[in-house]
Amino acid sequence: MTLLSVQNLHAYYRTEAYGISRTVRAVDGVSFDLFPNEIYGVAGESSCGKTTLIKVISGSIKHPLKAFEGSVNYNFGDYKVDMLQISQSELRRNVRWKRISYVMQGSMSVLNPVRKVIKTFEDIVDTHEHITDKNEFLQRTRTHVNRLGLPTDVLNAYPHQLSGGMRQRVAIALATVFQPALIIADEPTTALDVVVQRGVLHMIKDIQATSNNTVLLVTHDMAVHANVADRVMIMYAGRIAEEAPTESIFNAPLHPYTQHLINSLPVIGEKSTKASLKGSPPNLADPPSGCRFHPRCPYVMDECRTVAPDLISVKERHRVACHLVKEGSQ
Amino acid sequence: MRKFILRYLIPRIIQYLTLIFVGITVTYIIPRLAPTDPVEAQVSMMIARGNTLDPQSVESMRAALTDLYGLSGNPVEQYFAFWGRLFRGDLGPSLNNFPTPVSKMIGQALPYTLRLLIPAVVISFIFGNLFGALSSYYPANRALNVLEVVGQVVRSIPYYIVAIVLLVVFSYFIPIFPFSGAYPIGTRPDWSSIDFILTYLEHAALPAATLILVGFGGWFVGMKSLTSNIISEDYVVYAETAGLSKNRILVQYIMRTAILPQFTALAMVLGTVFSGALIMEVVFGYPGIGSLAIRAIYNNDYSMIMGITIYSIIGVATAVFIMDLLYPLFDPRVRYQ
Amino acid sequence: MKKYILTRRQFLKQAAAVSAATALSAQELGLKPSTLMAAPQLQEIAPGVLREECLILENPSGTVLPADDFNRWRSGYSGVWVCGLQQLALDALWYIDPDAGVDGVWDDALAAEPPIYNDDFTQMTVKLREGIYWSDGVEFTADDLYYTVDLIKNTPGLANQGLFEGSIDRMEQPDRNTVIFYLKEPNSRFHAAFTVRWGAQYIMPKHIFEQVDDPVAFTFNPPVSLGAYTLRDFDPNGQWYLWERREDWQRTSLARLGDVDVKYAMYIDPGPSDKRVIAQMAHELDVIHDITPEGRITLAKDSPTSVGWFPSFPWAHPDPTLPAVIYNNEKPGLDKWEVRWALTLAMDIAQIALASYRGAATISAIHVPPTGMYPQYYHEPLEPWLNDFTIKVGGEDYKPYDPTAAQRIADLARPSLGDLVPTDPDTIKQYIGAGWWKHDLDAAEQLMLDAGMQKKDGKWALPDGSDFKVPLMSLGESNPTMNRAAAMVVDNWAAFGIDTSLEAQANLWPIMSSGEYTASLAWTIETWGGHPDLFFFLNSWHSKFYVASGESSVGSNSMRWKSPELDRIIEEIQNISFDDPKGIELGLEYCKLAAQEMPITPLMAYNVFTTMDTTYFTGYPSIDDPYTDPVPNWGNTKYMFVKIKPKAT
Amino acid sequence: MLKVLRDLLRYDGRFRLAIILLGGVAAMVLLSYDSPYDPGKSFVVPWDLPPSREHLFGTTSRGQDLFWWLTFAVRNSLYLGIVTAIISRVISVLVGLTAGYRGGWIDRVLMAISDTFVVLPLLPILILLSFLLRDSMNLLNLAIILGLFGWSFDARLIRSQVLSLRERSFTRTAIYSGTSGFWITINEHLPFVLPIVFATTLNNILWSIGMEVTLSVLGLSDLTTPTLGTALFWANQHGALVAGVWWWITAPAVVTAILFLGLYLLFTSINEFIDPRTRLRLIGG
Repeated sequence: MTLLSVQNLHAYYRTEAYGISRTVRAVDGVSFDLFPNEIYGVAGESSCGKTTLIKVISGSIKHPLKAFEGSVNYNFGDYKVDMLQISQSELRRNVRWKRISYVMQGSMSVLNPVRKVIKTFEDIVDTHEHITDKNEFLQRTRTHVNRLGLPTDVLNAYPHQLSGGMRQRVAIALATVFQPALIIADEPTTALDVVVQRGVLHMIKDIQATSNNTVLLVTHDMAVHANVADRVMIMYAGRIAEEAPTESIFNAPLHPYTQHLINSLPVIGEKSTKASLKGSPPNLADPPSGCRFHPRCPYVMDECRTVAPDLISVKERHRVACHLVKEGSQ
Repeated sequence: MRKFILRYLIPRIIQYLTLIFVGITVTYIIPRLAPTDPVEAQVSMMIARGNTLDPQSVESMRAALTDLYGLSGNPVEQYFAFWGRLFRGDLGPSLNNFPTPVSKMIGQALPYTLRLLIPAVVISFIFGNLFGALSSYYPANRALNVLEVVGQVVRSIPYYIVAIVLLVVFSYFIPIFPFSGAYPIGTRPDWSSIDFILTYLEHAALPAATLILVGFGGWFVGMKSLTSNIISEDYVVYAETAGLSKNRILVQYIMRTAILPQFTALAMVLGTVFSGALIMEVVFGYPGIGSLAIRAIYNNDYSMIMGITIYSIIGVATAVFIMDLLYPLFDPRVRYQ
Repeated sequence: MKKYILTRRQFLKQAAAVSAATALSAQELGLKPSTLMAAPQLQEIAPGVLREECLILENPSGTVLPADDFNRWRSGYSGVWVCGLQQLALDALWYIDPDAGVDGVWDDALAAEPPIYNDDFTQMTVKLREGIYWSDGVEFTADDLYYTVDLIKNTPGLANQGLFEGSIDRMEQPDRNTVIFYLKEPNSRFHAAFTVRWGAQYIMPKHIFEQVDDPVAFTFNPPVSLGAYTLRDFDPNGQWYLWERREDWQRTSLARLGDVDVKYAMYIDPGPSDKRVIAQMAHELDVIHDITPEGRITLAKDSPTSVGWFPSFPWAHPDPTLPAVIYNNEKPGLDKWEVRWALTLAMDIAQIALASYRGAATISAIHVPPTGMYPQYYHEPLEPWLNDFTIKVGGEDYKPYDPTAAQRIADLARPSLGDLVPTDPDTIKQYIGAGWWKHDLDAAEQLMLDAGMQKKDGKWALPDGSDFKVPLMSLGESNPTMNRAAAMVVDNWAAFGIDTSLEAQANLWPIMSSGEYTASLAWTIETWGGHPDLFFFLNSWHSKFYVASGESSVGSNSMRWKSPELDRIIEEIQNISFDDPKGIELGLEYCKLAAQEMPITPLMAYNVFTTMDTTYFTGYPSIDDPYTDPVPNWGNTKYMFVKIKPKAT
Repeated sequence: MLKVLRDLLRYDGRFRLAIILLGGVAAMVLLSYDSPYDPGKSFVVPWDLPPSREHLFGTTSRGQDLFWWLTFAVRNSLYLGIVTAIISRVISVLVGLTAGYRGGWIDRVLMAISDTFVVLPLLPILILLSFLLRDSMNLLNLAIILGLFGWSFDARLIRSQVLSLRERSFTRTAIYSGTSGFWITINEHLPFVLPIVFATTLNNILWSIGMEVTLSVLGLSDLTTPTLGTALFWANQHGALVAGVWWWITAPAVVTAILFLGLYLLFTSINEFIDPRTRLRLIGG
C-alpha cells in the first residue's frame, strides 16, 4: 500500500510582469511513492525544486505556482484524495494537520513573536477541532508536549525566550498534535548547532517510531539523511536524479551528482579540502538541454547534451536518471 | 525589574525631560527674536483702532504694561523668571486680553479641539490601519486599490485645501452641513441637552472629516508597508499552511505585529495633526486652540503663543513618553530585553 | 477693440449665471435648517427671541475672548468693546457724528450742554442731564462722572489714567448735576477725551465699582447698562452676544431722539467675507460691517434686499480714515521731498482704485479723508488752489494735479459694472471723489534726478550709488482691500524702476511705530468726520513728540515728519476753541503744507462695505439720510437704534 | 535604464498616468519660460473672464491670465519642494546613517534632537519665523527653513533601516576586515537606504509644497511670488468664491491635485519596481 503516489508531476512558476513572461520549471516530471511508516529523505542543493515539491504535495499551491501535469494521490486508508483536485475547504477540513502536517523551513521563526506558544497551539487546534473545553485542551497540550520531552513551561513562554533548538522542538510538537499520517519536515535542523541537531533528529525518529507515521524529511544535509532516512531521493534541477534506500545511496551511489554530494561529506580525520563542483545550479527558467546536470558533470558525453535521461530502475527500489547507467545494470 | 528601571525607564524619563526643556527653550527664544515687542503691539493697536489717546497717556500706559507683563529685566532674568512661573503652573496673563490668564483661555478652547482631534485621530487610525492591512493582504481587491489612491492623494493635499473643498461642497453647493462654528449662533453650549449634542455633532462633521480624510491615507500607507513586510514572514506563511482562517491570520498574526510601530507613530504625529487642526479651525471658525493660536499670532500675543506651544510640546512629548512606557505591554519582545 | 468688449460682455454674463446659481444654493442653505425647525415667520434665533424682532449685526472683532469680561475701562483693547457694549450699553458725555448726525453733528448725550470753558481754558464745567437711569434702577448723577474720573486718575492700569493724572489738577462737584474740572495747563480740547467718535471716556456705574476691590481685574459681568439695551445672554466662546431693549429705555439719553423699536440686537462673529455674503443672502445677518468689493458686487447683483451707504456703485461708506502710502521720512532717499513726490507721480490712482476696491473707492489728493463733512470743509475749498498748485520739476513749475482722476476711475469700472456706475459728474464727485495726482513717469523721473538719484540698469539707486530699496508693508490677509492696493502700488513702482516688494504683515502697527520699515500702506490720519477740527490726529505730529526711527513713536507720527511750519499750525489750533471757524483756515494751511512736502501719499477714504438687509428692518443710514456712520462697531452706532424700525410694525 | 522606462510605460498603467499628469505639469513649467505675460504685472488682460480658448484657465480679478500665471506658480512651488527635499534629505541621510551606524551616545543625542524636531509644533514656529524674517521670507529662505525642519521623521526611518543592516553578515565582515566606518556606511549601507531616501523625497516635496500653501493662505509668505499657495491667497483676497470667479480657486486646486497625484503614482510605481519583494511577488523567483 502506498500512502502517496506522485506521478509525472510538472509544477511551474509562470509570471508576467513588465512585459516579461517567465516560466520557472521548478518541478519537471517527478514520480515517486511514499509508504506508511518510513522516513523518506529528499536531498539536493538549494533551488533544486525541493521546496516546490513540498508545496505541491502539501497542497500549498498559490499563484504564481501552478501544477501543469501529473497527479498527487493520497491514500490514508479511510480517505483518498488527489491533492491537485482538492478544494481549499476540503483541504483545511480533512487534510491539513490532521493527516498531513508540516515543519517549515526556518522553523526558528514560525512562531508568532507577539503571542505565547500556547496561543499558537490554541489557534491550530481550534482551527481543526473547535475547542469547547479550554481545560481539556490545556491538559491535552501539556501531555503532548511532555510526551515529546519538552517542559510545560515552554507553553507560557514567548518565542524569543526560547532557544533555537527549543523553538524547533515546539514546531515539531505543533506539527504532531493530531498524530498525522504524514509529517513533512523541511530543513528541520538547518541553522542549529550539532548537539541540538542530534536532539531534534532523535525526537523526529522517536515520534516516527512511536506513531508509525511517515516522515518526509527534506534537507540538503546528506549527513542527516544518512542518520535518519530509510530511503533517500536526490533531486537536481527539478528532476529526480536518483532514489534508493539509504544504504544503497551511500554505499553505491550511481549518479555523478549523488557521488559528488556524498564525497563532499566530511570524514573524521581527513584534512584535504573537498573537490567542489564547478558552476552553480542551473537557472530553472532556462534549464540546460538534455541532462540538466551535464554542464557540471565530470563524465559528460555528447548524448547528455541533447537527450534527457529517463529515470530507470537499476534494481529493486533503486532508480537513477543517467546515461552512464543502463537499465538493470550495476 | 531593577534592570527594567535602570535600562529602560530612566533613560526614557531623561529623554522626556530633555525633550520638553529643549522644545520650550526654543519656542521661548524664537518669538523674542522678533523686531516688535508686545507692549508696543498693544499700544499701537489701540492707536490704530481709533481709540482717543493723548501722548502722555500712551507713555504712562507703555510703562504700566511693561511692568505688568513681566517683561522687565534682561532676557536672561526673564528666562529664569519664566521657568519659575512655569513650575508654578503659571503661564502668565494673555497680553492681548490682559489680565485674563493664558491657561484659562486655553482651558476653555482646548476641550473643543480635543473633542474634535481625539475622535478624528482615533477614527482615522482605526480605519487607516484596517484598510491598509486589508489592502496588503488582498492586493487584487479593486475597491481597496481605489481607496488607496484616493487616500494617498487626499493625504498629500494641504489641510487648507481639503477643508475649503469640503466646506464649499457640503455647505455651499450641497448645503447639508453648517457653515461655521461649533454650534449655532444664539445657542449656548448645554451638554445635558440631546438637541445640543446633535447640533454640535452636525457642526463637528466637516472639521472632523477634514482631519480624518487627511490622516487616513498616512495610516493606510504606513500599515500597508508594515504588513507587506510581515506577510512574507515565516510565521504568517506557517499559519496559512496550518490552515488558520484568513481573519485569524490577518488580525492575530499580521495586524497585531504591524500595529506596534503604528502606536509610536500615533504619538509622534500628534504634533502634525495639531498643525492641521489649527488651519482647519481657521477655515471652519471653530472655537478651539487653533483659532486661539491664529488670533494670538496676529496680535503678537507672546504669552498666548508660548502657552499654546508649551501645551502642544508637553502634550506630544507626554504622548510619546507614555507610548514608550506602554510599548512593552504590547510587544513582549521589548518587555524581556 | 469693439470685438473684445463684446466677448467680455458675453463672458461676464456667464460669470453672473454662475454666481446666481451659487447664490441660489446659498439661499437654500439658509432656509433649510430653519424651515425644518419652525415656520419662517415664527423662527426663533435664541430661546424666546424671534428672528423678526432681532437685529443681527456683525462684530468686526470676530470672536471675543475672553467672552465674559466687560470692563471697558481697563487699558488695552478687547473685542468685547464692540460686541454691543459700547454701542448699546455704555454712554458718554458728548458724541460727534462722523456724518451729519440725527440732530446735528454734535450731540449732548449724558451732558445737558456742550462743555463750558473759562477764558484761558484752565477750567471745564460739565452740566449733566437729569432723569437718566442705570439699567438696575439707580439714577445716573454727577457722582458717577466724578467717581469715574477720580478712580481712573488714581488707578494705573485703567485707560486714560495718564491723561487725567497729567492734566487734571482737581475736580469739584457743586451739585448733583455738575462737575468742574480744574486743569493743570490750558487745554482747549480737554473735552475730546469725553467725546465719542468711535469711542471715548465712558461713564462707570459708581454703585457697582465702589464695591470692587480691584477695578483693573474686575470683569463687570453682567454689565450694568446706561444705554437703551441690556445684555440678555452671550456665548461663553464669544461668538455671539444678545442684547435686549430695556423696559425703561425712555430713561436713557437716546430717548430724546426718537423711539427705540428694535426689541433685540445680536452681535455675532459671522466668519470671513465670503461667509458674511452668504449669511446675508440667507437673511441671517442684517448688518455686515465689511466685505470684499467682490462680495459687495455679488450682493448688489443677487440680493435685492441688501442696501448700502450709496444706493449703487461704490456702495461703501467712507470712514473718516485716510489710507495712505506712508514713507519713513528718515530713510535715505525718502528724506527728500522730490523722491516722495516722484513715488507719488509713479502711482496710477485709477489702477489702485480698481485693484483695491474695483473702482469703488473715494479718492483724496489731500491729507484729510474725503468723508463725512470734510469735502465741504476742505476738498471743495481747495479745488481751485489744487488746479493751480505747482511743484518744481527740473527747475520748472509743474502742475501735478489731475482733476479728472475720479472720472477715469468711473470710466474704467463701467465696462464690468455697467449701469451700476454713475455717469453724472456731480454724483461721481460725491461718490468717487474729485481729482488726484497725475500718473506721470517722465515728471517722476525728472524729480528723482533732481534729488540726485541715479538710474542703474533700469533701477533707481541712491545718489552715492548704493541700493534704493522700498519694500511696501501691507496688512495682508486681515485686510484684503488695503493689501490689494499695496500690491498695485508695488506694481506701479516696479514699472518705474523702483526696487520694491510687497511685505504683508498682519500686524504692521508696532513695526511702523518702531520705525523699522521703509514704506507702508496703512493710515495715520483719522478725523472726527463730522467736525472739522484736525487736532484729533495733528496733536501727536508736533515735533515735541518726535521720536527717531528705532524707538517707538508716540501717537500717529510713524512717518517721522518734522516741520517748523507744521508746529506753528498745531500750536495755533491748540490755542483756539474747538468750534472757532479759524480752525478750518488752519486746517487748509496744513493741507497745503502737506501737499508741498508729501510726507505720506494720501490715497482714498477707508471705504467700508457696510451692507444692510431690509428683509426684517428698515431705516438704515445712507447718503440720502446720513444721520450716522452705518458701521456697527462705533459708539455712534447707538443712533441707528432710534432710526431702524422693524418691518412688521 | 531606457528599457526599464519603456517597460514601465508599456505595462504599468499607474506609471503611464503619472507620466501624463507630470508631463502636463512639466509642460507648464517649461512654458513659463516663454510666457507672454510678466506675472508681476496686473491688469494686463481683461479681468474675470472664465476659461476660454483665448485664456485657458480664465483671467483673475487682478487682470492676469490665470494659465500663464500658474505656469510660474507651478515652477516656483516645485522649486521650493525640490530645494527643501534636497536640504532635508542631506540632513536626514547624514543623521540617520551616523546614528544608526555609530550607535551609543551619538545615536542617543542625534535621536533626541530629531525627537525634539518631531515634537515642536511646526506651524506656529513657522509663522513666528515668517514674522521675524519679514521681507527676507522669500522662496529660497522658506525652502531652507522647511528643509531644516523636515528631516526628523525620515532620519529616524533611515536609522532603523541601518540598525537592521548592521546585524547582517556583510557589515560584520567589513568590520573584521578593517574597513573604516565611513566606507562601510557609504559603500554598504547607502545602497540599501536609497530606496527609503527616494520614497521620502517625494513625500517631502509634497509636504513642503503643502506647508507653503498653508503659510500663503494665511498671508505669511512672499505674496508677490506666484506659487500654488499665493494663487489661492489672492483668490481669497478677491472673494473669488462668492464673486463667481470660481476658476481662480478651482484651477490652482486642480493643478495642485494633478501634481500631487502624478508624484504619488510615480512614487508607488517606481517603488514597486525597485522593491525586490514586490517585484518578486509579481515576477516570481
